Amino acid sequence: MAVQLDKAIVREKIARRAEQEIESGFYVNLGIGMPTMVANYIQEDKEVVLQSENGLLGIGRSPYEDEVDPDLINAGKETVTASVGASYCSSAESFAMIRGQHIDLAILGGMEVNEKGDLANWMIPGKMIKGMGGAMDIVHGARKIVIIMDHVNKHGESKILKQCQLPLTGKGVVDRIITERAVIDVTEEGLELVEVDEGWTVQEIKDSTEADLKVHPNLLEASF
Amino acid sequence: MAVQLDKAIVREKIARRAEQEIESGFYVNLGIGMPTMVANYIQEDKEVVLQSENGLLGIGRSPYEDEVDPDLINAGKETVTASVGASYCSSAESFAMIRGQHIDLAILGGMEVNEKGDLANWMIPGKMIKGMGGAMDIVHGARKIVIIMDHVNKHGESKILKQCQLPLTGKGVVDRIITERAVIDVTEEGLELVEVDEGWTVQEIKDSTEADLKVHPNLLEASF
Amino acid sequence: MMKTIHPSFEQAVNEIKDYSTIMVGGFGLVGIPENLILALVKSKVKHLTVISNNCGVDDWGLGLLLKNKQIDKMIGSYVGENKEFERQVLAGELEVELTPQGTLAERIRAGGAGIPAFYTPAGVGTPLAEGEEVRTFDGQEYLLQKGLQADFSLVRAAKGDRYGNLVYNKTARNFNPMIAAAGKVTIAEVEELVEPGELDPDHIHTPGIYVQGLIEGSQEKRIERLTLRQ
Amino acid sequence: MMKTIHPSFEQAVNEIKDYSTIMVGGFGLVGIPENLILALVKSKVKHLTVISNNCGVDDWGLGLLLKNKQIDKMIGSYVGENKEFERQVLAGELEVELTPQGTLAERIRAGGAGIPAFYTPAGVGTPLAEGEEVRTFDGQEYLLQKGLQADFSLVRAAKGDRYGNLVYNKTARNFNPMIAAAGKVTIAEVEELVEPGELDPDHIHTPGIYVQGLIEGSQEKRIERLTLRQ
Repeated sequence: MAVQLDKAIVREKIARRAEQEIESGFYVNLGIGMPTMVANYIQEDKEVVLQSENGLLGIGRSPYEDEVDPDLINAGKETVTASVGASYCSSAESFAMIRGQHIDLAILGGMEVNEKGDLANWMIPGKMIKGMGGAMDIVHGARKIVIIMDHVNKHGESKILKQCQLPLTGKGVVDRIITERAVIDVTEEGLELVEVDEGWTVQEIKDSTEADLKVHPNLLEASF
Repeated sequence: MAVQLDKAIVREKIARRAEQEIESGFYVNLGIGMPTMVANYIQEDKEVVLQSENGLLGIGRSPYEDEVDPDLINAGKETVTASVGASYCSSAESFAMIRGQHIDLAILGGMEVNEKGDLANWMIPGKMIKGMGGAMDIVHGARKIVIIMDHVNKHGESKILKQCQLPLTGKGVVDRIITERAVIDVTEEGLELVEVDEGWTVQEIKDSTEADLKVHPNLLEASF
Repeated sequence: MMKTIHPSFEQAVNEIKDYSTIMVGGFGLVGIPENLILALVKSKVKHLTVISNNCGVDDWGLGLLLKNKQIDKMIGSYVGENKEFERQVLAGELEVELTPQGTLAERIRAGGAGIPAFYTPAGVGTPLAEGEEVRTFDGQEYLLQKGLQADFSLVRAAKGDRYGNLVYNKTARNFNPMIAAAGKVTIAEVEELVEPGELDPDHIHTPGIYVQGLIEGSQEKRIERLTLRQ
Repeated sequence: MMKTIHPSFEQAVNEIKDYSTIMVGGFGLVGIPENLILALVKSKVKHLTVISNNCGVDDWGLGLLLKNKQIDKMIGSYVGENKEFERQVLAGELEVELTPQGTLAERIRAGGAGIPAFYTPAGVGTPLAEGEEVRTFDGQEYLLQKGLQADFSLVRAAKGDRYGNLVYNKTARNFNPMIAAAGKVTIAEVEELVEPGELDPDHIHTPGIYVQGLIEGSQEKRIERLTLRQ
C-alpha cells in the first residue's frame, strides 16, 4: 500500500514537471499512460491544444456520464470530449500533422533511452508483441520529444543507458528525459544533467545512471 | 462560313460517337474543349457521374444566370452547376481518384497518337508552353482512355502516326481513337480499325492514316 | 449514381471468398462495421488477410473472426487488446505484420490514390528497417513503404446516401476514409441511409465513387475504456 | 488556440521578404486569396518563387505580381491564360517549372505531410522523365517526385474561426487545403471570420494547426468563362 502510494506520488511529480515543458500556444501529443496524466496539470493560463492521433485535434476533459459518445475517444481508447474549436480528421490527416512537424511537443513514456537520444518503448523480446501503435511516427514528427519515465527499473537498474538493449522505437529522436530524480537533455555531446530533484545529489544521479552525464553549468538543484 | 459550319458538324459527330463509349454506371472525366461537348449528348437513360479534376464529382448542367456561383467551375474554368448527389473535394483527393483508377473512362483531345498508344496533346515545340494541366495524370489514371480528334491536321496530314513527333503526354496510354472518319483501337498487335464512318472506305482511311492499320474482322461500316 | 443497397448483411459479404484480402475500418472498437464483421463470422469464410489498425477484443469486432480462426494474416499497428491473438501467434496459427500507425494510414491512403510507394521517417534505425530500403533526402533517412490495397473494404459511416457518399461521426472517422478508397469493392455499413442530395456536397468525407455497396445497420458501439469526469 | 488576426492585408504579408518561396491557393481565379495577392503587389517584394496551379490572368490574381516583375520562378501546371507570362519566359526574365496537376497537388500534400518523396505514373515516357528517377513497381513504371514546402502559404476560405479552422466553398477548395498545410507560415484570407465553436468539428476542411494568421476580406470573385444555360 505504501509502495503504491509512493508510485502515485512519483507519477504525479513527473507529470507536473513534464507540464512545464508545455508552452502556451503549443499543439501537444501526449502518449498513452503516464503522459496522458500530464493533461490534468496544465495551467489554466496556458492556451494548449492536445492532439490525439486517432483523429482529434482538441481533446477536452473526460465526459460526464450523460455526455459520453462512444464515437469519441482518445488514442488510449478512453472516452473524452472535444474542446471548443476542435476538429476531427482521418488517421492519414492526423499523421500528416504529426509527420509534417506541425505538433510542437510530444510527451511519451520510455523503457530505455541512450546517450544519443535513441528510444526504446514498444517491445520486450520474449514477451508478446503488442505493436508500436503511433509511437514510431510521433518520435519523428513532433518538433520536441520529451520522455517521461522512472529513473530506474524495478530491479533498481538505470533506464538511461550507454546503449539501448531493447529494440528501438526511434534513433536519435529524444530531446529531453524527465524522471522522478532528474531532468536530462540529449545534446550533441551526449547527455547533460540540467535539473536534480530535491532529495537527490548530483552524485546520486550519476551513480544511478548508466550513461555518462555532463553537468550543466547552471544546473538547477531541488528544482521540482 | 461553310468551313466553320463543317467544323461544328464534325465536332458534333465525333462527340456523339464518343458518347457511345460511356456506359451507364460510369464515372467519367471529360477533357477541356471538344471532350467537354460530349456531356451534351449523354443519353438520359444512362446514369453517369462526370468528374472534374479541380474537385467536383458530379458536374451538372450550365447554370442559368441567377444560379451562377463564381466558386463553382469545371476544369475548363467554365461556370457549372453540381448534380444531385455531387461532392466537392481538394485537388489532391481529386487526383487520388484519378490516379487510383477509380474513374472508368476519360475522353481527351489529341494532337498525335501512335501505333503503341502513345499520346501527344500538350505542347508544340517552338510555340509557347502552356502546361500539361491534369492530362499527364489522367492518361495514367482512368481505366480506359479514349482520344477524340480530327483524323488529319489542317495540312491534311495524318494525326495517327508510326511515331509521335511532338513531346508525349503519356506512353502506351491510349485505348481507342475516335475521329470524324473512323474508330481505331490500340491493341497489342498495333492499331485496329473497328469502325468506318459513312462516306469513307477502308482504303481511304488507310490512305489518310500514316500508321499501319489492321482491319477488325467484324468491322462496322457507315457506323456513325 | 445509385449503388447496390444490400438486403442483408449476409448478402453484403457474400462475394468475399477464402483467401481474400480485406481492410476493415475503425480504431479500437470505434468506427468498426459491426454487423459486416458479424456476417463474416457467420459466413465462415477463412484464410483471410486482414488489414486493420487493431484486431478487436476477444469477444467483439475482429476478435470474433480471430476466435473463429478465419484470419491467416493480420496487418495492423496495435493488437495488444486481444489475448487470443497472442495465443494464435505463439502457436504459429496466425501471421502478423506490425507497421507504425501513421505508416499504415499512409500506405492505405497511397493504395487508394495510385501511389505505389513513398518514403517516411517512421521505423528508421529500428528492427523495422532491417532488409528494407533506407534512403536519405536532405540529410535525413527515410524508409520506403508500399501502398496497400484490398479485395474488399468494410467501413462504417454515420450517414450514407444511395450514391455512396459517406459522412463519419467524430473519431469514428479514423481509418475509414482511406480504407473506403483502397478497396476494389467497398461495402459501407451506415447508421442512416439517406437520399442523394440530403448530404451537403461540401461536407462529404468519402465521395461515392469509392463505394460499391451500402447497408443500414444499428450499432452496439461498445466502449473499451469508459472514462468519466469525477 | 487564438491565431493572429491581421489588422490589414499590408500587415498580413509584411513578413514576406525578397527571395521567399510562396504557395498560393486557387484554380484559375477560383479560390485565390485576392486581397493578399493585391497586398503583395503593393509591398513590392520581389524575386519570389511562386508555387500555384496557375498564374492568374493578365490583370488579376498572380498575373498582377507577374506584370510587376515580382516573380523570379513559377512552379505550376497550366499557365496558358496569361500573355505577359509568355513574354517574360521568352525574354528569359522568368523561370518556369511545369509539373502535372495531380503531381503538383500530391507534391504539395507530401510537403505538408512530412513525406519527402513518392512515386507517381504521371510523366513516365515523356520529356518530364528525362534525367529523373524512373522505377518499376509491379511491372509499371513510376517517376520519383519530391514534396514541396513554402516559406509562406496564402489561402482563401469561405469561413475561418479564430483558432484557424477553415472551411471552403464548392470548387474554391481545390489546392487550398494542401497549400495551407505546406507553408511554414500560412495566412488565410476568409470571407467570414467566426468564433471558435461556430464551425462543426466534423465539417472542418483545414484544421487550425496549419494556420498561423487570418484576415477577413471581401472578394470580387472574377469569372473567367461565364457559361450559361441557353
